[in-house]
Amino acid sequence: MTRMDDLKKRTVTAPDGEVFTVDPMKEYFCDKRPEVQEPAHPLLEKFFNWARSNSLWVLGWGTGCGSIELPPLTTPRFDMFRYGVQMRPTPRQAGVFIISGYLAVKTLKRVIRAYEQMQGPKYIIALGSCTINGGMYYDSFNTINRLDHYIPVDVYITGCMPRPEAILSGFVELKKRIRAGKAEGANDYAERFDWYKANQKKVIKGWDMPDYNW
Amino acid sequence: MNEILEKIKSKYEITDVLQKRDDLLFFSIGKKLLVDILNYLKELEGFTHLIMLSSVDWLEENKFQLTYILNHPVNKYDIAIRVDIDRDNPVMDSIHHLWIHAQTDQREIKELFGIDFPGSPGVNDDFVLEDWDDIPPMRRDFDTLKYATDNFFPREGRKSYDTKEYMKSKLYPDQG
Amino acid sequence: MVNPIYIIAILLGLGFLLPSINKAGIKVTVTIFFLGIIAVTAISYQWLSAFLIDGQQAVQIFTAGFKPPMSINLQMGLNEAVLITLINFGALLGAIYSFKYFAENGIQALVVFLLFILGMNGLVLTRDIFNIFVFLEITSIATYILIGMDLRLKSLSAGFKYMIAGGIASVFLLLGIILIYSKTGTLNLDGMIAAVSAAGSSQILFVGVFILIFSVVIELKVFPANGWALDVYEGSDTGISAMISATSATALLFVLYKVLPLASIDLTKMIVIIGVLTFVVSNLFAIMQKSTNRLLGYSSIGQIGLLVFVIASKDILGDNFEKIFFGLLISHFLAKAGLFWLSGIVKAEKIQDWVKIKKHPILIFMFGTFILALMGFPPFPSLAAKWSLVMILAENGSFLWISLVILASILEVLYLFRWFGYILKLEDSEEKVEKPQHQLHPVYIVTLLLYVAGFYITRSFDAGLSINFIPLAFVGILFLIDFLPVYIKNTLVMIAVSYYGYILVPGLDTLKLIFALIFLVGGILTFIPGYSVKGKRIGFYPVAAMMYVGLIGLIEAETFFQFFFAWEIMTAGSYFLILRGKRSMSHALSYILFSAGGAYLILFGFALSGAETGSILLTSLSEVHIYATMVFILLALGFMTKTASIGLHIWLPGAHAEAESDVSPMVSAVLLKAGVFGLIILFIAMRNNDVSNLFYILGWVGAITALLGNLIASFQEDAKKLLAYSSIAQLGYILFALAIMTNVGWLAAIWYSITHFLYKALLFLAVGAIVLKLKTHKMYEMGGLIKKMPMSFISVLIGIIALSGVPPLAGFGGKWLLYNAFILKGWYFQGAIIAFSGVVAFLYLFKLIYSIFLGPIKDKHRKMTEVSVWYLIPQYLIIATLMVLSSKPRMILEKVGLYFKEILPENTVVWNGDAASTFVNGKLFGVWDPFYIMIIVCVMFAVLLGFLLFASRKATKVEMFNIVYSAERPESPQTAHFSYNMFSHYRKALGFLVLPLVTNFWNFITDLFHSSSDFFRKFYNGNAQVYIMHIIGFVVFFYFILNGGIF
Amino acid sequence: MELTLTSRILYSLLGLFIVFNYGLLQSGVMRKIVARVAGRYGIPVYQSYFDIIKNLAKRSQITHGIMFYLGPIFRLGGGIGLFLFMPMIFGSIYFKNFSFTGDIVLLMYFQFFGMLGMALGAGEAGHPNSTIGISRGLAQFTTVEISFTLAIIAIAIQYQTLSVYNIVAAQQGGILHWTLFQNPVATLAGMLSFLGIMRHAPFNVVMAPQEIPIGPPTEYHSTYLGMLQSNRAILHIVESALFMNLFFGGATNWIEFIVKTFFIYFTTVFVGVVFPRYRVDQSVAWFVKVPLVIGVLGVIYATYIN
Repeated sequence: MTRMDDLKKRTVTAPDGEVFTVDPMKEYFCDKRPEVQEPAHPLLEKFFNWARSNSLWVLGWGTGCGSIELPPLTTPRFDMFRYGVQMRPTPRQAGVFIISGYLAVKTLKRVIRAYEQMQGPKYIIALGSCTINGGMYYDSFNTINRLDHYIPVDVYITGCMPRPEAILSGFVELKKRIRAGKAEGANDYAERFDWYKANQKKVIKGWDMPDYNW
Repeated sequence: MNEILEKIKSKYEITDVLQKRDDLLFFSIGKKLLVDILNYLKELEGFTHLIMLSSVDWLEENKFQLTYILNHPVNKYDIAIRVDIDRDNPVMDSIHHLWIHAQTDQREIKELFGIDFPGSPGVNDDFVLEDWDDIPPMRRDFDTLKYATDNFFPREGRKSYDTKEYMKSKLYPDQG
Repeated sequence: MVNPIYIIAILLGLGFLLPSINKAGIKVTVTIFFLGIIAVTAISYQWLSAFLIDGQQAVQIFTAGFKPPMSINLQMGLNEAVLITLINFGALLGAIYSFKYFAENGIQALVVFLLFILGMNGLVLTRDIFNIFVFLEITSIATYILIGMDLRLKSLSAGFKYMIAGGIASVFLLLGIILIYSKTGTLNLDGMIAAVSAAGSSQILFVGVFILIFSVVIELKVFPANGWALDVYEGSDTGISAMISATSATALLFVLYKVLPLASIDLTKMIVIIGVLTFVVSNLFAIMQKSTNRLLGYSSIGQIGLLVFVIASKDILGDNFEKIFFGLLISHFLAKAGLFWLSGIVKAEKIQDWVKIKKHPILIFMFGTFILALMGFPPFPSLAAKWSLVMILAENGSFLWISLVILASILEVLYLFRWFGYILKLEDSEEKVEKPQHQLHPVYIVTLLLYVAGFYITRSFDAGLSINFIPLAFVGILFLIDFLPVYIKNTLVMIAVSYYGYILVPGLDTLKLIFALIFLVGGILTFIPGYSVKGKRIGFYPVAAMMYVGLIGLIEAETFFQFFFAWEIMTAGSYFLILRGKRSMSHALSYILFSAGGAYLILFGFALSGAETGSILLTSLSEVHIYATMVFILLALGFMTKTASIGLHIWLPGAHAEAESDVSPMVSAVLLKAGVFGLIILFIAMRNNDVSNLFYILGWVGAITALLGNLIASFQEDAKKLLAYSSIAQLGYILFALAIMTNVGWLAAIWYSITHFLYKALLFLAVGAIVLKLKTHKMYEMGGLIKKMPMSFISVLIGIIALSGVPPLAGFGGKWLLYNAFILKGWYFQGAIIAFSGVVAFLYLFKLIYSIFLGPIKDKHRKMTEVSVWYLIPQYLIIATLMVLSSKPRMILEKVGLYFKEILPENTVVWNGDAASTFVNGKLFGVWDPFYIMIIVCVMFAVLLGFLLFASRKATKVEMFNIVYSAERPESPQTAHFSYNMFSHYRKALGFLVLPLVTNFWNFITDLFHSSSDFFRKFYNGNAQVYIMHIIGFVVFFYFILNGGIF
Repeated sequence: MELTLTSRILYSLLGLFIVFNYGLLQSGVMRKIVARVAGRYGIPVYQSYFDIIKNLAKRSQITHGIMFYLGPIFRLGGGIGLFLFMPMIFGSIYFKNFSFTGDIVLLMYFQFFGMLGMALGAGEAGHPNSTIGISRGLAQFTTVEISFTLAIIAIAIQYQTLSVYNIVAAQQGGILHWTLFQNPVATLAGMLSFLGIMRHAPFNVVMAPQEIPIGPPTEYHSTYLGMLQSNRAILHIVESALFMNLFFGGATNWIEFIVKTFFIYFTTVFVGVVFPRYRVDQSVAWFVKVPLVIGVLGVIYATYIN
């Protein structure tokens, strides 16, 4: 039983008595498609990438069992702040999204919405083997096997679950990719948008939100 | 523990009684008497706490087996009552009026095993899965591996080793 | 000149001849019947004109040569002529009205009516005491027959009670005559008076005079002894009760006037008390009345009680007595007759059923005229009469009487305006009101007469001479042309207001100029939205014009009476304006109660000041010393009811919120300034009387009003109520600034008055237009309208920035002046409260603009369009003026500073270029350069806007549900619009400050009055024996008091 | 000699540049100190630069409407305006900015300029949490203002002036002339309200991370966030400079300016690190109790010694 009923077309009477229909899907959401955002002038882009790599804002949302490894990063023992990494509560302001461990179909639907609401150059770090080939849940009926078929992934950190040092090394790896200018997951998502969307819709049955959640 | 057993025996017709420990007792009962015995144990015998309600799928005998485990907080006794339900018509009386939290267990069993508890509040709501369109997944006749390979994108080149052999080759490589 | 005896002759002759004439057919009898009455009225009018124009002297007439008591001794003086003309004319109208009632009951009704008129004429004319008895008998018998004629049970029992009471009264009269005659030997009144005063204190004489006077007093239905009168009014046919209450009461009052010289000082004092007591108690009983005729009965008893009071205090009133008596009498006579006739036409038993006349504007207009005339509102005679009555009473020092008269008048205001509210505001009833023309003509005539009488009598008083009636005439014209479509009337009114401003403005000094501009420009601006209304909008324009006439009258007022006259017009006009709102009945009633109460306090204050200084000029307030604190408190309270300071504020939220969309700005932005203008005049006049500690108290009242006004406003859910509470707070600022009594303080007050007028009109126009389109006041039902109504959004945005005092705009000027004022004055803690309440204003300002414009839009508002252009034009005019004032305040503030320089020399503001600065013994204290600040803010804003426009040129425009919402999809606009109970945490912290103590207090007062009235009303239990026992007990009680020498 | 308009503008921009950079570095140093207290190395001191450049360099952006757009402009305008209307360095004609146009009342009410703009911008964003944050911020700010107003009244009584320039002038000549020593009670009231104005730990429920994501700026990102962050840097310095001018004798040169503002700002961080977070109604009620009484005593003390 899906929560679609509040998105169905409905007729409404305005205060002055005029009756008209409201189609929530079209009117509540912006239905533009994502476009590829060209990087700036190469020289300038190198400088921006240098700044971006030194200010990684991670979305504070643990999607799987691995997220228990993130809090130790803020403690004196591991201290991710040294790398300019910081936790941000809203996807609008986050640049890095850590998918920590197995990804149930239910969570995938929310991950997609949060990912699409992040801005500009955005990067995905996937922890653990479950995001690579499904891990020990490879044969489960509600966890996905290959994350990169649903959202573009920049850095995989293997291990079930990778320890905080491994995550830090992942960050360092991500910094190298950003500085090298190879971390263009957002543009890839925009180019192959239909392919990604088809895969996502194959698994998520009750799709009650716009194709691209701005 | 025995006098309770005697009392139950005198009142209800129960079968395959099993005294696992001096404070843990298992027995089975007919589907119709279940609610009465639960009510009796809860109100009169002091088994006020329903620990859990779970089900097992006996595909071969074509039946589901529901297990209700009660606990007597004062004397620290546990009683587990088993009920057999026909697999083709999986319906059971709801006990949410005795324990409110039973409705969540019943909702889970309805989603994952397909056993219906008519009258239990919100029994048809989604519990874990969203928009699930296949047969209840916990049933043994549901093949999860086939479902996973069809729906998700398994990565090739996945090898699985026999653990005993694999560990032996790792720990004693020279015996080879 | 026709000898007055012919009046008696005609009536008597016709009375007997009519049955025989009847043989020639009913037509002939009726014509002769009417001819008779017309002839009598003509004779009396001839005498009246003779007295008025060619100075005829009073004349004595003796009939048939015999000495009384065998013959009739008549006297025709000016008083008699006036009264018999009034009575005969009233009888003529009464005859026309109840002609059908007479026709049903056959020929004897006509005969009896003629006898009834005869009796009354006789009572007025005769000077012989025995003749009074004879004519009194004729009148009461005729009245009894007239009442009992239609054989209804109620009228029969009423008639019976009337007969019993009349009988006792005449027995007492006869006893009195016998006793006095035995002592004085003469029946002629003049001779008797001479004999009694010469005779000194003989017991028999004393008893005789006592009984004689008390018989007349009982006939006049005074308080304890008037149970029977109420049943008479309720039971008898309305035409007859009109006659009883109007004509026969006049005759009896004149008899009392003739007989009173006999009485000793104590007895007259006794009657004074009875009169006032009747006036107060009958009005108190009237407030719980539901049946129409019984209510009218109470009201007429009350009015007659007031007239008895006036007669009894004749010696205090001196030469003004005739004018006061006649002013009150004629307004009672015409209004009461009109009301009875109207209730006869409408035939509604309960006052709530009067709602069926809602669809007949003419009937409403007449009903309104009658109740205004009764209560003493301009332009009716009773206002001037009551005014001079109170003036003279104040000179005489009898403050108790004044306060009782005022209390009774406020009670009158309560039940009459509540009745008027029922007519306009209860749900329509489909009952029909058939309007028989022959019954309506008398009502039309009476209404016209009221206005004419009002004009002449007001001008007859020396204070009233200076009232100019042209604006009121304009209001009258507007009433006449009310059938025209809206746009004609709207343009007409705006031209009239601007023309009047054009001729008025050049002659004004700065202070009056500012307030004149606020009233005039405010008027024009708030009339513009009127164009958006389709159809005729019956009743709006005359009433609105009445309010503005009152406001402008305040500006022009020189004397107390002019000021009070204009104040009353404004109050009446604004009441009718507020009453037009859909759910405004109870709020309009509470408004009029507070305003009328305030007006009467002002009346009392002016009376006290007039009593002490003798002058009637407003400026004479400065010479008051003995009563200084009393006058100051009364006038300040009176004006503060209009500025809704704390304690007197409960009428404002309801009145402003429930008024129509374009009426709210009029009432809120413009009308409240009348109170401020009054306060300024009061403070200027009484600045050096020893009232400085009162200013200190007023300072605290202003501060607390500001704080509580803002706090309550933050917890409102109704947009217009929120703005109304904010007006209370802003006026708290103005009161505080005025109370500081320094130059910079008054600059702050004037600046606040101007800016409050601007942004409150702006906000009320904008919110009013939106409420009109959305058909809801509740803010949590709005939301997200910025996309549909961008123009309204900009005007509300400018409004809240100006109101909150954020720098670039004009509001900051007020804050800066206030800070300088209270720090230099030394009122630090009141100042801190004012500063705190200024910051609290941000809460409700954000709530207002967020709930209406920002957040997700509700489904049903998706097709909403911008508000009508007629509402936007005034808004953007105001925004333009606000912008100009924000950058160049020197234009106004410097002139105002100079004007107040010699009145309030301390702490002046020095201007160089555009910067204003204050100095403390030479050192720079505060500096404010509005023009520079405006430029800096605009430049900075432009630079940043340019940067952001460039930096985010590729931004994607998204819809309302593209929000992060913790990775879920919002279900509905309602869940994402946070507006209901937005400051619940604030209420948890500071909620104890906004407990409704004041509202509970005022509810307690009203309940006290209502329950006491309900409890004492049981006093009249409707059975005749008890009434008789009342009368006798009354006489005995007063006898013992008089004789026992207690008094 | 009076500067011409253009040179005054240029010097003000120079002052703004100094203040902006000092603000960023100071917030870096503050977070370094807080990290050190927690025993970790913490962010590099120049981290704020990276954050702002990264935000300004973001490629994609969305807008909810005109008012959402104007939010950051009003906010940054508030911060820069506060800077412009206040003399930074006492005595120097270069860094007097435009302080001759207004006095302390102007500065007090200009704080609302930025707040009101931010409130409207966040309101337009349509996120219920940001509106909850604003209602908390406004409610808390009302009672914070009480003790601040009382402190200012005490100063106005004592120095018989409202203009900031004269207040600083009255405090020159040695440490003992500072308001801190002339009227310690008023200074205490002022500093308590400073905690509220800065919205650090005990009173940071408005931007409470994790509870209502981060309150008002939930929907802001990329360039908007860049502007908001730069405003945060400027505003902190200018607010501390305001309190420096009022209570701690102003600054005659930039070094004194930097040292004083650093320690004033450090008091709020110091208090913030120690105290847990208040709920809004607790903080509103608290400001009506203790700081109010201290403020009143300050005013009485001022009248007494004047």
